[in-house]
Amino acid sequence: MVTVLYFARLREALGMGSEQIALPATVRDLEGLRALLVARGSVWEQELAPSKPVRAAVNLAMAHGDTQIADGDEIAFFPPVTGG
Amino acid sequence: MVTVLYFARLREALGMGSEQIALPATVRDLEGLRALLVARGSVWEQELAPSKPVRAAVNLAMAHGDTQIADGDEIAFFPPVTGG
Amino acid sequence: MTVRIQTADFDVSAEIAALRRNNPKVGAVASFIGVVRDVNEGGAVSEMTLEHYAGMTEKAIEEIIGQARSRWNVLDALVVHRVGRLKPVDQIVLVVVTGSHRGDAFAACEFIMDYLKTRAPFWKKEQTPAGTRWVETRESDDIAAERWRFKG
Amino acid sequence: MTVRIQTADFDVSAEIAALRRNNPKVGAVASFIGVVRDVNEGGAVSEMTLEHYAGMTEKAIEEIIGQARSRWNVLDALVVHRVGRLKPVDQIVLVVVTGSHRGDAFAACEFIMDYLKTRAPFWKKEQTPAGTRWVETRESDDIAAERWRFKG
Repeated sequence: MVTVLYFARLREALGMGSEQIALPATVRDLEGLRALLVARGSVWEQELAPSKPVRAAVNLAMAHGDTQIADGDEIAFFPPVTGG
Repeated sequence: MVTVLYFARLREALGMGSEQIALPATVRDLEGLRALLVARGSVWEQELAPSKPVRAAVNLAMAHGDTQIADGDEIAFFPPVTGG
Repeated sequence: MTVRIQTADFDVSAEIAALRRNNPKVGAVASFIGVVRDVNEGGAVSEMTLEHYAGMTEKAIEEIIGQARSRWNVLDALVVHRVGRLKPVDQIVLVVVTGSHRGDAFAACEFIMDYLKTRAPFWKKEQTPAGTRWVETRESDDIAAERWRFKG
Repeated sequence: MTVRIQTADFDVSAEIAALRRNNPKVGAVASFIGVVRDVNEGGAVSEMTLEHYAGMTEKAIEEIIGQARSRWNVLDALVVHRVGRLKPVDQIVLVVVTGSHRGDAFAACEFIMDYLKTRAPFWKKEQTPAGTRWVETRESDDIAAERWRFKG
């Protein structure tokens, strides 16, 4: 199981702030997880589409599509940051 | 007559903070005034020598050797500034 | 190095004094305060809400400060960032850098602020006459962020 | 624009508040404080005295701020510079610039400070274990000053 968090506009559009996901054996990196979520269709397909400027973090560190993920990880998806 | 002011190290070395000088007709710019002061010899010659990094202002504005001067002007000589 | 995320306002004089701790090696204190404006992208803003990713925020800012310290000769640095509801004229963020000389303090302060804008997980939602809207990243802020972009 | 030369200390928070005057166009406040260190050029400093050229100082700083305003998009600017006797850890100078955006505020603040170091008629005399000495201009501060150099 991994914990997946959603923030800001993404959290609102997806209607959830976090969820637990049991990773299929085929999903080994962020790119794979994103594809898994996109396969849910509707807002998931829309909000996490490759054309969207989505950022991600794994265990509190900014991550790339090829960043490896494993059971126990905390993964976050969010829009580009706008603080300061 | 012009008012001539000396600041900081220069004021201390020359032993005076200000003086009134009646400008000879031949003295028309800062360079001329400096030469007049250097002609006094001793510390004047030493402190206002061309090799010294002396700055000058005429009527509160930074000035060059060829800046014109005339009766009633306030002229200041001082070392490079070191504020802030 | 101090990093604080808080809903409460901050006092610049008190923060600077605490950071300086009367260290007589400090010759320069550069600081920056980000403030809520009443307009953004041409629209009126009456209020905004700042959301953040607790835990990652502190870590990201500590890394930003660490990078600044490795690049410039800095004595200490502080970042205070507010979250929650804010109104125009409210202070949002404070960055203070102390150093022996001003060039390093200025550069590190601006670097931290620039990187904070693109790397620290905060998101602004603005309330305008037309309703609420999430602030979009400005192109100018995002240039330095491209390398963390999640490749689609 | 505010320029003050004074013997008294200053409070950064109060100065910033007065400069901002709750103007909701202000999005960025960049500031710099110069502080007395206990060493300079490798020697211990126990006290310093700041001398200035009253009248010219204010004029020079107002010109410096005017130049900054013509180069960058600045809302307002403040310079407070102390004179008289100061000890290590004492504040010497404060520069604050407000703007809509941070880039302009940072640049104008650093510009004012750099030019103030080379153009505003202040002179520091330091008290050290070896006696008093007038501080010499640092080469790095003086590059921008060359054009006012009194040609010998």
